[in-house]
Amino acid sequence: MTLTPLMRLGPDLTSRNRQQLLALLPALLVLLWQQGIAALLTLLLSSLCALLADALGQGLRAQPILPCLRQGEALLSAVLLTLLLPQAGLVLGGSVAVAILLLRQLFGGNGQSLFHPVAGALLLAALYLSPSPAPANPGLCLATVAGALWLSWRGIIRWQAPLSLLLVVLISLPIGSGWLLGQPALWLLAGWVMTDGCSTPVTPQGRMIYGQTTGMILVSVAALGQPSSAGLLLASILLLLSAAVPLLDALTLQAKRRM
Amino acid sequence: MNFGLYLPLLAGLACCNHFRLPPQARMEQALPSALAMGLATTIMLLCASSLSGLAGPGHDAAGLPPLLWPLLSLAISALLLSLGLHRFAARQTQQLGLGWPWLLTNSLLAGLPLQWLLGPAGSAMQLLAPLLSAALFTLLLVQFATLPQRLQRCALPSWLSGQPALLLCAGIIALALHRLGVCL
Amino acid sequence: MIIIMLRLVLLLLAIWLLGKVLRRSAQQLTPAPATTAPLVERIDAILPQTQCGQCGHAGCHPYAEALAKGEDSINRCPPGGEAGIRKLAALLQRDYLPFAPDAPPQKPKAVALIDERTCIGCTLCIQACPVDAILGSAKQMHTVLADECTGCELCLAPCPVDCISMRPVGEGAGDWRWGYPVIAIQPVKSGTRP
Amino acid sequence: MSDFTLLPNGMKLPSHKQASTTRPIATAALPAQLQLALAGSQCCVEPGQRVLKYQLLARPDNALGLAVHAPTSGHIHAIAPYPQALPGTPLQTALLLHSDGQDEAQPLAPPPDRAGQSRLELAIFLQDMGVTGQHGPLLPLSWAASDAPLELLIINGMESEPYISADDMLMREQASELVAAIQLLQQRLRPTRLVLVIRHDKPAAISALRTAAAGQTWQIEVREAPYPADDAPLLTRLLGGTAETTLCLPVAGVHAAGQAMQHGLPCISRIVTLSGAVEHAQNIRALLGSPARELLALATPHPYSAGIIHGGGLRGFTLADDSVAIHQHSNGLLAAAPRPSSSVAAAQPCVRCGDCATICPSQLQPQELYWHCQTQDLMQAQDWGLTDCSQCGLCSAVCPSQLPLLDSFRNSSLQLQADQQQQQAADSARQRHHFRQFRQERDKQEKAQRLAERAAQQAAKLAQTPSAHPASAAKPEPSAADKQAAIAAAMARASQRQQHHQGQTATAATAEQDARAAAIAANRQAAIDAAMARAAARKAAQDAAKAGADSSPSAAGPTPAPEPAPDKQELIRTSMARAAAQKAAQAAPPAPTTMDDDKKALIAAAMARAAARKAERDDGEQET
Repeated sequence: MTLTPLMRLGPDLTSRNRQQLLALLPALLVLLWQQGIAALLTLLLSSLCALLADALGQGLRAQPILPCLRQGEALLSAVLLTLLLPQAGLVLGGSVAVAILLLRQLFGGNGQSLFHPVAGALLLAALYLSPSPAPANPGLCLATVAGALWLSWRGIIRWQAPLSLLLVVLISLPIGSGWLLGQPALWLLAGWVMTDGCSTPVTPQGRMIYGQTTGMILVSVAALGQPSSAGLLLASILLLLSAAVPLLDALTLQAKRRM
Repeated sequence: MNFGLYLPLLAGLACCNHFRLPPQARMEQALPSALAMGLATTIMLLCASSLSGLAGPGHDAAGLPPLLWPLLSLAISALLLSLGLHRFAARQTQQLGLGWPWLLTNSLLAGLPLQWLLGPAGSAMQLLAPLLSAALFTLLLVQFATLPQRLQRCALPSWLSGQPALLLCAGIIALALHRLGVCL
Repeated sequence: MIIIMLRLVLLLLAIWLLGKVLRRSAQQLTPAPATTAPLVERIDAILPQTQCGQCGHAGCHPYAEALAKGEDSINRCPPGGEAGIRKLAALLQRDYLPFAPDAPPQKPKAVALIDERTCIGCTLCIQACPVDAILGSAKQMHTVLADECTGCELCLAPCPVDCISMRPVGEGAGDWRWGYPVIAIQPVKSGTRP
Repeated sequence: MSDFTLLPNGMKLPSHKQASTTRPIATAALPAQLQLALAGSQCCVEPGQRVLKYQLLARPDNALGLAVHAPTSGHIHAIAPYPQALPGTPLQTALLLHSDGQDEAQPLAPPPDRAGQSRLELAIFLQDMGVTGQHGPLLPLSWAASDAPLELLIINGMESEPYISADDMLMREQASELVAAIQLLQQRLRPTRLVLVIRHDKPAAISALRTAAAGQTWQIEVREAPYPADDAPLLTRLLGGTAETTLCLPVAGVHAAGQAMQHGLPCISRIVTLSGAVEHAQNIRALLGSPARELLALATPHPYSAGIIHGGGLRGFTLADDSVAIHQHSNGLLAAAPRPSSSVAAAQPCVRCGDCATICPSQLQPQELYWHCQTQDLMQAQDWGLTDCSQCGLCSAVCPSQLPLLDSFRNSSLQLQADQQQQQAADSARQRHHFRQFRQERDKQEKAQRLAERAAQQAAKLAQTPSAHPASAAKPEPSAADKQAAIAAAMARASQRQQHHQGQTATAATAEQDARAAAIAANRQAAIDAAMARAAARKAAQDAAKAGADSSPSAAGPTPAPEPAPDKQELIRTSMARAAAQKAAQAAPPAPTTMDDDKKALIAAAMARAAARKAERDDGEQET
């Protein structure tokens, strides 16, 4: 008998994170198939670092550690980063730990991070890695897209921001933004980072503006500037625009003024 | 110097500009102030580039050092603008904190590296670059005006609340802008 | 040439926008004085109107006048509570202050109750009541209209036989008002229906 | 409008109603004790008294109060404060009735003559019968006293709350009584249009009602509307009415009103859905005041069930105390299933997913509203639409962080209500204070004037008879008389002021303050007069309500109010009369000749008592 009076109509945070992780599974399998044991090691290392950093942060803030770890937010960040930078190894582990401590725990833990730790960790890792553009990886892209579509069908992620970004990228194909579509980083960041509520606007209109602005900056830099890694580019734009989220919220959220 | 250093400079400048307001300034006050300062910077940069355009190729002939004329034009436009603001809207200028030292600082720090970076390039770039830079600067100013309200809702540790948190945000934004500038 | 024209147009546009921002902020920062009530009345509207004199003034209106002139601090009204201080601070654009240490302590809301067996009908309490909440006449027993009593305790001191006591009132908020089947918050307002 | 509320994850809102609609309505056994809350009503029985079924226990004492009748015969055990159903609310005075099991009823008074009843009389009659609507009596008295036209009368049978099927079963099983009740209401209230609106998910109730209502002039409308469909403002909009000319009545209330109007039967029971984690989900007719635990036991809750939920699946809340009694609005009791262990964790911070804003039927921003409610910023909360929130509970149900959104909005709106009431009280106190200051000033002036006149007359008399005062005869100028008059007036003023000071020892108002206050009061006199007139009208309506059906209260409502002074005098007179009667009851009525002696003795006794009490208090203070 599955009766839960005081009904819950939506999944809770743990189950949402679990589903987001589940949606990354096909991409992870593709990656392991492509890169073998090295990717698995990176995955283990980054997961360990992320969990340790999260636990440390919770401990320093004198908050319960286990429930937070069980919620899987840190693990999700680690898996995403592994998919983004599978060869990075130790650098990735360090940057994910620093990013989680700095961007997630310092701002107050779950639900408070103004800047997404994954984007932050990408930038941190880029201080040590060469920002050369990664080769196109259609298999990984397809697996990621499938996962993102499933999430969006389940109602776990909000589609407005990624869709606006994609539309801009598609519209500006003539000026040379096509190579972006082959980058797994684009899909991963669009599907899992741009849909996170804390670092994106809360209203649908705000999310659309956010996605479009991201797309426009991304396309203009990618098409006009020097060749660079799409993931890095997108991550820095997302960080920059995350700071503009309060502004977008203020513009799109209007209180109902009394007469 | 490349854009990788120039863009973080803008972020730092915007952060400093936000700190010129009293610490308890609410968003209702900080937002118009940020907008006004952004627009003022746009005016100053456009004005200065017009001035250097007027001087045109002649300033080489005058024997001036290469960066002196842009510097002069930026300073002149800043002082002109502050004079005009003081003449026509003295009270609002004071309320919004558009004093001449700030105008001059913004004009020089935002405009001079740009002139240097671009050099005597094509005029289309000469038009576009000040505009984009001023737009980015306005965006940053507005971000710093609206961020404190959101930071209030975060569970920041007590030693970080207030201005230190804003500095942390400025650091993160500067990092992002640096990466973006490198890609340009 | 086109570039110069464009630059000029953009310059004018920016100047126009700046002018607009300045004008808008000028309007926002100084509200139109003609449309608002006098400051004293606005302060008086916040005060709880117990007329109890615990602030050291002879009633709420004199306290409001003192506040308007800036002669007194905003933390002297115990019946108004913390919320009252917050409202005053917002209205007068002052910082929030905790209660003054020399102010009388806050008490739960209470209404006066006359012990009808002891009352001798001296009318002293009737004269003391600032809001006409006591009924009666000379040599007749008095009674307090509980709905109209503000709990100011001004009637306690004059009573020669100490027949008045303060009776605490329980809060009337009950769930019977929002239960079934609709939970509309606004009670049926007498003002909305003609 | 879609069929069901579409949830963010693409699912539809489950209704969980089938379980409780398979059995007919049962009748609960007589509970050993009943607890009847006295909200807005005044008790008219005493502890220890034996009461009969249907006997009046408390009569309403304000416009929102309801009469309470004994649901069964027994003894009043206590009148004391008891916890209310909603956790966090203050204790409420309630009657504890121990049933004696005989269920002995007193004969029912015949219902009053139907034909000549005005709608205010009807509303008061229903209030006296304890028939409940959404807020207080079924027909709001303020509405009934006004002469607003009634264009649309909605009988609300939507009942979209999950798990709850009380209205559904009522409409199925008692369709003919319901139809008769609606017919009676139609005759009395004469609405332009009368609609019984019913949700499409109750086919059995629809067919039963259609059969019973064949040939009626009013219509039954079947609507498909998403979850908070029973929200009165929403329903009014859906059926094309305006808030001013529409009345929305719940089905259960209409049924109870029909019983009262036809048979004079007071409302002493209601239908309650028992569902949730139970073996035999069903609806029962339960006496008001029955303990929730005993009622739910009839449906055999699962042994693992954790607590009782009062209300439906979305709006319901867990009872802090199982012994809380059901009341007029208790449409359901659910046995709570234990939560899965993963979701036991306390509420997480908001992750700004935006699901609550997506699902909110009132297009609010619950996450913003929640923030302002948490920081106790009621002004901001109002700006963000706290008063527009229908408290449907959907936001709480979808929130992934499991934030107590609904609870927070409920508390804040209760607080807002309290604040508004306080503000109203303060406003009326201000008006009375200003009026008093004005009156004092006027009295003073009149007295001074009188004294001056008298002094002038005396002076004039003196001037006419100079021989009487040889000293002043030398200079019989009017200035002397003027001076005397002035002195007399000054003396009068001084004595007046002394008296005044004696009266207001604590306030110590100065003469200037009085003058200024009087000036302000004079300016506001018009407003105060109007307010007094309004108050008088309201009082008259209340008096009429108390007087009941035998008076003719319709005159009190819309007609222009009488002058304030006579009304006030009348009020004073009635209060004096009441006091005198009480005194008479306490002591033997003193004969006029011995009045003074009696009074003296009484005063002496009182003084002695007071002195004793003072001494006692002093002692106490010294000890502490």
